[in-house]
Amino acid sequence: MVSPILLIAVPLALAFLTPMVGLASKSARRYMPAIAMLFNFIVAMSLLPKALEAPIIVRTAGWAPPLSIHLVAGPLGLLLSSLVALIGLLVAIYGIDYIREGARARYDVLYTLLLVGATGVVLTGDLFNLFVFFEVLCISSYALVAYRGDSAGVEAGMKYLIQGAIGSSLVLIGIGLLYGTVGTLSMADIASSVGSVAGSRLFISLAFMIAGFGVEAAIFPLNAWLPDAHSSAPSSISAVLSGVAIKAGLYAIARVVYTVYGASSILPFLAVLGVVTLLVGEMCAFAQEDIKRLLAFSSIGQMGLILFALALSSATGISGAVFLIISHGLAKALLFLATGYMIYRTGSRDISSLAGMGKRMPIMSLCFTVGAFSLMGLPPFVGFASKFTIVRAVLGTGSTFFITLLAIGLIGTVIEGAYFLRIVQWLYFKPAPEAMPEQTEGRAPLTALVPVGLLAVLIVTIGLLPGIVGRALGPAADDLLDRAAYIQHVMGD
Amino acid sequence: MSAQGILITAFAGAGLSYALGLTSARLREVFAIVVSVLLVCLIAITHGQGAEHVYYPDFLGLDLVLRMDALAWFFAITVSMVGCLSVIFSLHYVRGKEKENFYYFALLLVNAAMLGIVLSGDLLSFFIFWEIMSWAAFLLISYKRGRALDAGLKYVIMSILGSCAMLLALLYLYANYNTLVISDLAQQIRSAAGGFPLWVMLAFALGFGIKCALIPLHTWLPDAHSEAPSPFSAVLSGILIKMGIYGFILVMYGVVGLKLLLEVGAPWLHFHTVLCWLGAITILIPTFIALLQDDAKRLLAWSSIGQIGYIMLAIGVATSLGLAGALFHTLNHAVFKALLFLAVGAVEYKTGGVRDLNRLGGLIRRMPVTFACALIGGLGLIGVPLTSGFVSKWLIYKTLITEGHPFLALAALVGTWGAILYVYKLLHNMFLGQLPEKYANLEAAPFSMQLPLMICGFIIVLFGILPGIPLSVIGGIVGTLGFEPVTATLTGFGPQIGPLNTLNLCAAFAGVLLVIVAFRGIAARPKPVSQDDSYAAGAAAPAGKYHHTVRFYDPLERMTGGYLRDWVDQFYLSAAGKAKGVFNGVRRIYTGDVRTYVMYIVALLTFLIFAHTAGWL
Amino acid sequence: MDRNQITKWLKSPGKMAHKYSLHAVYFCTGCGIIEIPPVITARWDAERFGVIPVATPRQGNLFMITGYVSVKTLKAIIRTYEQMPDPKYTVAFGSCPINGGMYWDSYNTIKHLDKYIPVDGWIAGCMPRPEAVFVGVTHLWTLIDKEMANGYIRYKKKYAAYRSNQEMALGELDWPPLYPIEDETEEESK
Amino acid sequence: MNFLTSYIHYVGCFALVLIGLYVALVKSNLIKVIIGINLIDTGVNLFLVATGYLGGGTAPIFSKAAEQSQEMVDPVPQALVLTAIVIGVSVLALALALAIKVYDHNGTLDLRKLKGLKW
Amino acid sequence: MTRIIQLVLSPLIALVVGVLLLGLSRKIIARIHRRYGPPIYQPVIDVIRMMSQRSISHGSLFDLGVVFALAGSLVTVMFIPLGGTQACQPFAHGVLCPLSSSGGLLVVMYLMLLGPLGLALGAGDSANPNASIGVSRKLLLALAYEVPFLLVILAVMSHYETISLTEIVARQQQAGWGALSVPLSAVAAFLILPAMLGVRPFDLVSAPQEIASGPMAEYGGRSLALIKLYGATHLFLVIALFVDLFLGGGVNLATFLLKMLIVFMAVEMINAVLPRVKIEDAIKFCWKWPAGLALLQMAITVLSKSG
Repeated sequence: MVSPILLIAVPLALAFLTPMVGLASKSARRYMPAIAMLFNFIVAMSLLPKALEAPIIVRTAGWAPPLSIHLVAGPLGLLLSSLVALIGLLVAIYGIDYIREGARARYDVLYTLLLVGATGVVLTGDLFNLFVFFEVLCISSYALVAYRGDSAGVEAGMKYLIQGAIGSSLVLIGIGLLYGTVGTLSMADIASSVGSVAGSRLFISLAFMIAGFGVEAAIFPLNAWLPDAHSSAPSSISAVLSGVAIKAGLYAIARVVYTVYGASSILPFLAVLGVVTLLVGEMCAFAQEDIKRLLAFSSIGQMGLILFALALSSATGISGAVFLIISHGLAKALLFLATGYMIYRTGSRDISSLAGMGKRMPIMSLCFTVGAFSLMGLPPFVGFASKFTIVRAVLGTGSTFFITLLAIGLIGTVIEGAYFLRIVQWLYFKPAPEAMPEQTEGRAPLTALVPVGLLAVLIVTIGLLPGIVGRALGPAADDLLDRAAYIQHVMGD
Repeated sequence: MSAQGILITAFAGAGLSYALGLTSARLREVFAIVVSVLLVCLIAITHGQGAEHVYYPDFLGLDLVLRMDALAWFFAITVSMVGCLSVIFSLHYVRGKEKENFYYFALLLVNAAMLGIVLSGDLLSFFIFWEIMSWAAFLLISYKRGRALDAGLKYVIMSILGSCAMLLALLYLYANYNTLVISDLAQQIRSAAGGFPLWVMLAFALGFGIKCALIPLHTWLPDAHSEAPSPFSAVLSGILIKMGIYGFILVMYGVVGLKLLLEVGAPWLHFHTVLCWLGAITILIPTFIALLQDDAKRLLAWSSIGQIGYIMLAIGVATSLGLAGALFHTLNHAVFKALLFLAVGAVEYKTGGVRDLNRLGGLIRRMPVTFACALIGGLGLIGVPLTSGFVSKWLIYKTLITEGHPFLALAALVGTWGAILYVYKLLHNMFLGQLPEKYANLEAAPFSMQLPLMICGFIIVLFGILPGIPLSVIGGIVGTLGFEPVTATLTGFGPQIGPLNTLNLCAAFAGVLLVIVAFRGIAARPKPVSQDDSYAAGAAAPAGKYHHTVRFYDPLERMTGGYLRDWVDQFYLSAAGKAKGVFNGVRRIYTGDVRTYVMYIVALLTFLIFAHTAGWL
Repeated sequence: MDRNQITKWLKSPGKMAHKYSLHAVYFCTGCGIIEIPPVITARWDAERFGVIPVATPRQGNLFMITGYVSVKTLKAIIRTYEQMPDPKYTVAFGSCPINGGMYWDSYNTIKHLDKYIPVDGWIAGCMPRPEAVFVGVTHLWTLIDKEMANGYIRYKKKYAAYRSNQEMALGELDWPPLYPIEDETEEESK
Repeated sequence: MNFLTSYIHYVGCFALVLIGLYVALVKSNLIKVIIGINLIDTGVNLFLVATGYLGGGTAPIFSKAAEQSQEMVDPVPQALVLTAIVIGVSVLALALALAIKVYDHNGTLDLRKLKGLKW
Repeated sequence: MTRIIQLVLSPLIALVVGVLLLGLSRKIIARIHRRYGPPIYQPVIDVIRMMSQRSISHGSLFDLGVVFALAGSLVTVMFIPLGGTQACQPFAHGVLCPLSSSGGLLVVMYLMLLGPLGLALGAGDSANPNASIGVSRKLLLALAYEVPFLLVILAVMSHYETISLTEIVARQQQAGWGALSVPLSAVAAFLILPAMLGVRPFDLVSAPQEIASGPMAEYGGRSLALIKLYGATHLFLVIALFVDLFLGGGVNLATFLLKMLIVFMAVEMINAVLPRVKIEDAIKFCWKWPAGLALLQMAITVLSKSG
């Protein structure tokens, strides 16, 4: 029986082993993240069926949950960690050849650490442990953003770090306040005792945590770092940041709000915040000329929609949110990866430099189009299934408040369609400029085509057969919604 | 052959044609034609079948259903037929141009998606196919680059907006009736008591109205139709916008049902009445705008909007004759608008992309077949007796007059007279008059371009003389949608519906024609003269352009041109410009100064705490 | 209408119709046109004889050249004449088309119109009064009756000669020959 | 006054946090902002320790003193703080490293001039 | 058998009466001008003369257009009741209207369009700018007078609640003339009669002095003869329609023709004395007075029906 702890332990070990491997063989070192993630993916997938029935609880040092630090590999956690591993794996493969400059050894270590952090966040059952993994994720992403050491990267990294550090501090204050109130750090334990303690202190701690995690989750006023960081980082990093890292922040918020506090009073506010985030993100994305910045703002928009769906507090809504996390993760990773080599090819991040790319890089362009269509929520791609689920959930609630919000939010989808289809037009229907310097190193190698192609295939496949993922969504939603069950599973009887 | 087989053939055909195109261009062309013809045959043999079956159980918890009934069959055969003709026409049209593979793939995909729409038995698969159609059409509209790109974007943005509205509406239905299968839905809605929410109908109307270019949702159409490649313009105008019509009929009569529909809306202003008046406006304004166009395809595009007005008017009036007229006119418009677009496409193809009505002329001498077919199409569009357009318009007028809507009938009739003007302008400026010297040696369009034209022309005349053939199908459909069935004889209608006998008319016309020709034969045969031998007050006619085309309806243009600008489009464009400004303004919140960002964090935190103390949260 | 008339109508309706339906193309070259308004209006009323002006040569059968013919207008006269459908009758009006009249020594006036197009009737005078026009018309009736108003046949038969005369006066003509000009040698061999 | 004296440790650490926030919000020198962040960090750490503090409690180590004492100080926050300090230090180190890089690239540490990425 | 006789008779009457009306028109105008005028059969002579001339051809459509125009107007005549009622039965069906059971007023309206359209197509093929301008004017004029004309027809159809022309005639003979029950429509229809007939003040389509007789500029010989016949039929058609709609048709052919004659005379009075208007003025006039009157009548009719 494999234990979920392997999902964290093995990559962590491999991460620190990487420099040593590098001593032996530099080329072998490049494969370490991929190996780690492959392992994670296999383990997560093998655990998933079991976790769908009941969460797998891992107790450290054999102590009972309230006292020990424990992992709760529930359906949601394992589903997300599989997603993390999958995207991590594909991006790692991509990164084998993509990363050409800078300190390669550190990239591999930091990259693995980032994913370990993300995996830890979704698997842990302990609030402080959540914070620790969160910091692992954050610190490695600060470093990765600035990894290239160029002006923009360093500036973005610096700004990201300042905001992130303040956010982390807020989280820590929140945890401290909560601990001071209930005297425990196990989420299940807190959850069981939160009901008895009411009042402002609890809420203020929640506010601190939302504000803190919100920075990483890119909620509306807190997301200023994101476009800078995503656009300045190497494309592979942008892909994981967008596909994985911000989702971890959102997961943390959801977990705290639903499981730990059961705070349903704040949900309408979160829904409004989500819609505002969606609109602001899409509006800003529309006005961009820099392709990566555009994708980054589009991520903000999608995060807003996910947050909105999470705030619905219905099983379908949360299924939709999780589904959108998956579909957005796949699509946005695909977009960033495809963009990476296009930028290498043209040496420019301007959208207009993509003219005629459909001819020069047909496979990349095709995959990009698939990803863009999926993000817009066009059938038969996976984005449609997820957005459809969300809309269905909203109308299922029958609440005028949510339906109005959704109607406003759908305007964001229209804007999204406008700018993505404009890019598709640039790719396919604008003639390539004459006398474009053909950069041979811009040709996408197999290590780039395989992950990109695989992502595209996944998007279409899941889009056509949403049942593949759909089975896991219900339990994942229950995992978040059903506090009593969660407490019961973790604490035992 | 089940609906499922048809769809598999259609979608697989699209994919395979792309794959085949990678190996051989010729193979792909043959294959594309085979698939399209096969589809027509497959659909034709399913005539009269009624079936409904689940083809995809449990898609996101919903069963996807395919359905074959009279209505679906009627639209499916129209779609496949026009699709097939446009594929045949495309053979020469796109040969040698770039991205042929993509072109065929997208064209077949659009056709397949449209088949999917009409064969869908539930609203979810309807929506899915609808979206596939929308984006595939977007790709094809953008195909010609240049201004086509803006046209494509305009189309797709409006289309997405419509889809969002539709999605809301159909999921509202799901939330309330817990099913999206059309037959179940109809059952449940009809048995449910109470009114039907207006906003659901409005949301559906927004979605369908955008697609079928109902004023004021029409602004994408003139751009898209004129900038798309001509065979696809035929598809766009012939059948793609008819999907909106299909949606209206399906939702209004197939789902909501006649009885309930008549109650939707305020007691003094019913939903269907509003639709009627919108239809009337949609007839009038675009018809007059079409008069003033100089681009052949733009003229036809505006005319398409005008004709959609007739169909909407007939649907909205909610009578059995009206619905029959709407369905028949849908078929007719598909055929003759496809014909006209293809004819313009043939001219465009031969003259190297000239669509400007002021630069053409005299092509009847070089392309007589194309002209003859275009003439038939034009006459059909006007609704001249002995063309199919006459019978459908007759039905519409008849129901409007007998139901007591003379003002609506006036709009429809005036629209017809407008149609005469723009059809004449189109035919005259392209085919009649003096042949420019540079086209003196133009060859006729290749046979693959003429064949679709001839088929369309034949259908128009056939259905014009024997309208009973399509009306027997349409009468049955009207019956299934909760109306009194329309009984037509082979050649028209009996006295209970109204006297109309097209065969008598045809015979009389033919007889008179024969007599006149015989009478004419008494005189000497005329002496053919060259086009330069024309009366010019004794001078020799100049060799350059001599006949009158530029600003053909100048007096009217001077009188009404000021009022006939597309205000709606201007409004949308200015709104889009404003929105762009707003978007640009919104992103200024990301100032680049990290301290502002920190302030945002603190502000949110403070707000949360403040809101809590204030008791909001 | 006496019996004679009816017989004539039955025998050759075309000829009779031509007689009583002379649709005139007035070629308003010179002062002669001044006399036309009285002819067609209330004072003399040419319409009672079926003579009305028409707008284009295509519709007429009577060609009236009302005054002197300059070299420049000759071109238009020839063109107009050729555009009229057969059978057609030409009436030259006034003395100028006959022999140049008062412009007999002008460098720019055509003296003998019948060298360029066939003329069936001449109305002398400078200017001929409306009565003279009616006399001319009745005279044309007689000519038509006797089948002597056959200028259009002459024009066809001797087109080569007319054409060469025209070219002599006007230089190269910028329209193609109305009738095929057959090679004389070919004609002889036939 | 009573509030202040009884909660002086909380007041103190929140004062630290606020000073840090003030610095981060107002000062335009990058190094000062980093110092501000560090102040926040320190404040938070203090706060955490303070939550577990009991007046008159002993160190949470099973020793003689502890056995004699009635109450032990809560050990958990202290463990947390240890971790938090480690994290804080690593963030600080990274921040300073980046600050050097920033200076290399821009020749300034003025945040007002550091607006290469915006909108 | 009577049906076949009717089928032959009806167009024949139209042709003969139409041609004579044309001649009469010339005579009347001449008399108003204080001229003697041509004989009343002058148009017949003209047609025979044109038939004996050899016309030119600019193309097959140039020739066929006029054939279609004439055929269209002759077929239209077959749909129009030319007098007769159930009471007085000159023919088996009661009225001289051979195709009354094959279509009603809607068909007539559409068939009336074949004439101008055929002529326009033929003229368009002649490549003559005068012809194109004439056609442009013709179509605009049609648009101008169709708006009031359609209003008139719709008002009549709404008033009698039928689209069958024979029924409208029958109802009038029972319950009084249309000119009395829908008076404003009748006035409007009379006002646009000159425009429909293309006579002064609306003869701008074939203005001979301006645009060389417009669409007919290139026509001569037999084609012109056919156009002449088409004009005659059209004249007959329009007047007959007016009589049928507002003057209760005719008890028999004779009264019908008498009524036609009276209407025709009235129109010719206008024709003889008025000058020509510009096309803009024609449009403005048609859309102002006749359309206004007809609209008023239609509103009254609709309100009285619903109220």
